Amino acid sequence: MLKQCEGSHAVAEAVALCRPEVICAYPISPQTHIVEGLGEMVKSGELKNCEFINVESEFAAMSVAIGSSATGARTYTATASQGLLFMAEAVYNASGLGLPIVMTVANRAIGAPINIWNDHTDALSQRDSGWLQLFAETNQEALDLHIQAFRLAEELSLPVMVCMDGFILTHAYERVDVPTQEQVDAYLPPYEPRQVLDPKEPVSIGAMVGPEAFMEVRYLAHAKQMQALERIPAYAAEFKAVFGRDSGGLCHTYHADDADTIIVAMGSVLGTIKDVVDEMRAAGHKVGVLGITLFRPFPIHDVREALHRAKRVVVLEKSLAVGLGGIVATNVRMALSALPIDVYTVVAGLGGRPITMRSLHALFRKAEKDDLDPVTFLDLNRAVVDKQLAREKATRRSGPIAENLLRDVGVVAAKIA
Amino acid sequence: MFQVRIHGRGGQGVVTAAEMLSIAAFEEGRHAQAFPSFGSERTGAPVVAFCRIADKEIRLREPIMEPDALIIQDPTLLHQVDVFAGLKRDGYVLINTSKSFEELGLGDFLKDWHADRLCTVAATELARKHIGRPMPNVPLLGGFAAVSQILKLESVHKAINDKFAGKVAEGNVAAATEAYAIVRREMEEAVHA
Amino acid sequence: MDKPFAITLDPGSSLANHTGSWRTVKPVYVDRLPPCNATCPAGENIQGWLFHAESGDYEKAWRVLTENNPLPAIMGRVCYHPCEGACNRQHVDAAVGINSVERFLGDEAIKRGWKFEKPAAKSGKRVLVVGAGPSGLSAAYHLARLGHAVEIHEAGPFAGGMMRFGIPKYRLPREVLEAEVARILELGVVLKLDAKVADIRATMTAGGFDAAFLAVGAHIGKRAYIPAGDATKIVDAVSVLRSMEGEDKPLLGRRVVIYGGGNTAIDVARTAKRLGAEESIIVYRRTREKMPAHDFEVEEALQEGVMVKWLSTIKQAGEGEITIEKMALDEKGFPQPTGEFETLAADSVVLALGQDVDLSLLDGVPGLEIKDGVVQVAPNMMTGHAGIFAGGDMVPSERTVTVAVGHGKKAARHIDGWLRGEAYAPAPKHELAGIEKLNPWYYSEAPHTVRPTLDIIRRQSTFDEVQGGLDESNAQFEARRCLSCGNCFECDNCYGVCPDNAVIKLGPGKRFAFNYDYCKGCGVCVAECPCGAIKMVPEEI
Amino acid sequence: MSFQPVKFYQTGTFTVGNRLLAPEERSVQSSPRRFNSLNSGHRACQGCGEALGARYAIDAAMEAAHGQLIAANATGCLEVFSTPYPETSWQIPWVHSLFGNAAAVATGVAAALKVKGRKEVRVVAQGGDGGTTDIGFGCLSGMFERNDDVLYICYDNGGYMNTGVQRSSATPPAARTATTMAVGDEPGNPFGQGKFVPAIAMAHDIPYVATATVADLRDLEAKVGRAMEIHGARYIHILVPCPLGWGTASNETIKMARLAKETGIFPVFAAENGVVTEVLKIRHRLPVEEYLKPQKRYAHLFGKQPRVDVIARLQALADRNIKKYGLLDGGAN
Repeated sequence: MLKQCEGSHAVAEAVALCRPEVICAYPISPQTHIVEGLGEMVKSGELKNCEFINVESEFAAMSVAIGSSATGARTYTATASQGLLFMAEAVYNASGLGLPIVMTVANRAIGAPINIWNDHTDALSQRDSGWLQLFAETNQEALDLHIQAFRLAEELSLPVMVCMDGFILTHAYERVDVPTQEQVDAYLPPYEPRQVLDPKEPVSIGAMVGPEAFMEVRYLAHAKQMQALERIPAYAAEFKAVFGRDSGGLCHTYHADDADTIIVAMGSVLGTIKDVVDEMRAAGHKVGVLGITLFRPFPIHDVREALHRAKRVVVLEKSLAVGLGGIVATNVRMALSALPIDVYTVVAGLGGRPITMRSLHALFRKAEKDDLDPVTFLDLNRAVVDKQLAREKATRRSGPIAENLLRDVGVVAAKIA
Repeated sequence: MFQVRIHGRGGQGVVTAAEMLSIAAFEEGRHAQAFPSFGSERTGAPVVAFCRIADKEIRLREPIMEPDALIIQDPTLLHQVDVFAGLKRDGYVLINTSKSFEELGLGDFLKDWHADRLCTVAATELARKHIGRPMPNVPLLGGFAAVSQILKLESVHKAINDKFAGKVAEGNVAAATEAYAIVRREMEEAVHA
Repeated sequence: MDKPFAITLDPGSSLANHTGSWRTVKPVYVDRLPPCNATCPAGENIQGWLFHAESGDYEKAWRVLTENNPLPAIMGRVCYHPCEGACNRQHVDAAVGINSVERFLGDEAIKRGWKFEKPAAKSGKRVLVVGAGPSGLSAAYHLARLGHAVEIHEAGPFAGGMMRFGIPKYRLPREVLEAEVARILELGVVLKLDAKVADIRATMTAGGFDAAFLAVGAHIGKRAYIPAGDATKIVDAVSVLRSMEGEDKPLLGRRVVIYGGGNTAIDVARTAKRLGAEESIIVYRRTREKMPAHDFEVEEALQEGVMVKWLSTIKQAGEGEITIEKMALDEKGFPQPTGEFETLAADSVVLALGQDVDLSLLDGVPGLEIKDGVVQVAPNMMTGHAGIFAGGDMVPSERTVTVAVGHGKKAARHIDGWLRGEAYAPAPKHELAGIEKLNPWYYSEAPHTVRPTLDIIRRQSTFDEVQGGLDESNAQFEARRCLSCGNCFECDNCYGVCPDNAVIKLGPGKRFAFNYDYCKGCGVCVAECPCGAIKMVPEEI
Repeated sequence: MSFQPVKFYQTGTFTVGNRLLAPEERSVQSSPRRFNSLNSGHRACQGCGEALGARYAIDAAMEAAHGQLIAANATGCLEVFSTPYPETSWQIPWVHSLFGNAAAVATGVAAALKVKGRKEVRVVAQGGDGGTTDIGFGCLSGMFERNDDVLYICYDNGGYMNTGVQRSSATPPAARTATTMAVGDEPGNPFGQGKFVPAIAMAHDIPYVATATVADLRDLEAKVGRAMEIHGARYIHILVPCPLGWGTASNETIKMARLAKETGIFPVFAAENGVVTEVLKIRHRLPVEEYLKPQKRYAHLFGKQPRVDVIARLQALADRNIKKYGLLDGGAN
């Protein structure tokens, strides 16, 4: 059924349709609307056979999820940013124990300086946690990916992170097609755990493993995650059969087949990029797009397949590997290893900085002329940065950076950018 | 694609207004995208919300920098924030005030603008009158339907009933309707002036 | 369930890990010798019979007791119970009233008429026992149960020896004595009274005895020279006490002085009181601390109005009065004359200065060694003359009833061995279960039961028994106070406290075993065993 | 003369009379019934108090739950010595997640059981003092506050023994640990304000809070039994001496626990809904020296110049417990 609603609301409805049995969460912007919605559904009785637990921290949230999942309950939680870091230890534990927990990450920057706006630093900091990571481009896809995530998690007995851009998607009102309970039930069978805590068949879960077996355990975790690369396209196809929509999958191209320049990105920014590409195509530029939906496991072959014909690749990512450059770009480079293709890293939209069509037009045109630095910071306020660098050069006690910059940026900060 | 930017202060229902605008458009079978300026809104702080309306899927995620229309819920912002930034030539402007554009000191800035695209309505008063609370956002939507003519008043009514219920809904419908009427009158006067 | 490799494990699989290999010392269950058993002169298995007593099986208790001592009712009255002095319970609250329980059992046996089991087979040997005192009776009993034909020759008119002629009625009612003697005789022991043996070898040949046990006791009162006028009545304690058993009671007068500090002196003083003496005064050369008599008896005597002149000796006895000299202890603690004199009114003076043995029956027996007026015997109680054994007061000893009974038993076992041409070897004794081996924490406080005593008026006027007995409930209570020193009583402590669950409970009455596959040898079970029935021993490595 | 009533400190310690008791009453120490939830072959040190305490606590819980029990375990000695791959000593469904989250994991287990209607299955969480009073304290308090249906059992040996005897917030004052060495003017663990988690648990007004020691396993079993009769958040804090960390002989484990109780250093009591309902009285009061002397971690108090001042402060702490909880007969308070 078509609906005009907030992204968070759409996700809450999708999760509810998946018949979760335990939901636990700790509030953090911009995740709040999702769990608020679910909490209300549980309290009102609209969502039955479900325990909603208000925990005292994200660490506890993931820990409760571990306990309930290990006891065979379909379990969901959501977080963002600092919250994801605070639960990091448990995040690794959940995947290590092979528990099919589904978690929404409403992507947000990580401080200091504290910043509640969108980028991908939070989710990407957990890229090696052993969780599967899916990135949604639209609210419709966010909704769809949650339904697929439970299927995927429970088939593989691995936890899945569904990432959606904070505010940009979570707080955006737009049209979504909300499936019926019948459709979801047809697609998502009841949870049958691989291992479960039950007096009927006692086991000890979470043994201490020494050097004699740890390598094997980690290898198996890797091998298991790699299985997702075969399963996901199948689940996406099945999804299409049931819901009549293309959703999920590993990655998607847009006007890429004959493109000399291909822009690689994840999440909601793909929409803006596509609009730019349409305009450039109209002006005769051979540009295309590759959107990565599945970041972990990284679809290395599909990415290579999609990009190998291009002359250059521009990876536009909302994350920064401080001291290196790109995170996504590094992964893409690995996919293109030994190919004579230039890969440009563009760090954009950190901490909610808008990514505008105007900036992208300029960027892509520069790229076409191979006039880009290996690592570019989109719309960086050079003047401000140089001023601070000069200040630091001049005096050791140059004061807190963030405050200095705000002072330099001045009133502009109060205006809409 | 028609792009609206709404200015107001935290607590004036700015974000809700944008969302209702998108619902109204949706009710007319169009695509719409409403989103706030992602601030950690505090009561009284300047707030911006956006709404895009189009006939095909909206993929664009950038903030609206060149709006086709402006709704200004709080005239005190005029001298605080660059509310007109990027406004398209001959864009629509609806301000919540009982004063005239001249009185607001916007005369020069908006001269040789299509006069029937510049309207004011004392939405706060209407809100007090019909809802009992100074919430200008909904009545302004009625006025906006009138001035922009991209939405039917009925669609605004639908959006109101989607968001509110009972007395609040009724009051808002009444307020929006009266605002609609007031603005239409202003426009006619402007045309015949 | 498809379990992730290594992370998820099957239950209880650690049994494959035999942690016993960590051990350098290991616990083993042991039985240790309880102090009561260790100190009993009669060699009673006290803990053994207390066990049956606390379970209410008094007959079984009595039977276990009488395997070592045929005279529990008497012991329960006259024994000075060194067992209680050694009892570990005194470190928890107060010693177990072993003696009172023994008496209860003895009295029960008499009341219910329990009999000894007759021997299964006769040995065909004949043994002569000379003297029907505690030692002789004990020997006769044991010999009879071992299947030998026993004949007791008693010089006096009654059986009992010192138990009759030395211990007053108020401490040992005669019917009790009679009953326990009779029970022994029922085993077929022949008792000949007024049958003084003049020549042991002659008697043995005449009676065709294969061996003899001599236990004639010490009945000759020691005399001391006291200058005295004819009028003064001076008698010895033994004859006074003996005459108490006859028709005509001794005439000691209104004021009686007893000279000496032993239990006999006390007995005479208390007897005199009961015979109506207004004054019964003990004259003793040393202090109360030095007095050989048992303190509780002195205490009872004083309660009954007996007076004591400490640090005094009798210098001379005159017409109705005596002169005593005050003594003072020198630095060595020996009494020295002070030259201070005092006179006491006295109708009679009783000398209680100890007794000598009448050894006339041994005249001309070769190989005997007599020293300090007593017969020397080997560790097996045999005299220098093969086949002739001796015990009781006539051999070097403490001269108590219990010691005598012990001699009788010991001698009987050796005689039996000797008769069968082999040396009797007693079972080796277990290590002693001293208090340091116990963990008394686990014993709840249970103050010991006080036996009722006769009211003072009747004690001064009658010969009724002074000390009463326990009734069933408190006898059982008293028995249950036993700590079971050194012997497992299945409290489950070891089973409970093992951090490695390496103690196997074998079920009621079967005690426990260690599972050495998992026992790491921490020793907690040993530390927490209340009764010291576990010990750590090094592993052979 | 009538039969004298006797106070039993432990069932059947009338001693020889113990043989006469019905088998289930016979033990002076513990119930002879065994689930062996924590089986032999675990790798705990010789004389490990935690191994002992855990076996009894979990067995008692199993008894009460009719074998329908799931346990969540914090990281620590107990977890390491009981489940080193490829063997586990647990015979019950057991999960170890992290150091600081046992309470929350248990909450999750309980939630799952509730939603699945498995009323018969009960949940315990367990951990050492580090995993409970330090790193796991947030999750513990959250579990209390929500009154989740979990029995949390803390095995308190007063330090991080698993990592080599470092100081925890449960380490008593003056005790030497690897991070509070016996050097300087104030050797050993400094005197802080203390952090007695049972009291903090009571402040949550949860239905049941109790303390126990391995010196009285009967009492321990009874308390676990009582706790299992109740639903909601419950907390039992068990003192479990650690021969390694305390520097005591492996056979003194129970003795040390007993001394802790008899000196008043460790109050043994139970509280329901925030109110103390039961106190295990001191049987033979002893000065704290009796408890301190045998432990090498306090050796610095008994050197050439004995630290009478420090000992006096520790005695004061014991006296305060005695007064506060009425540990003496006639309940001083």
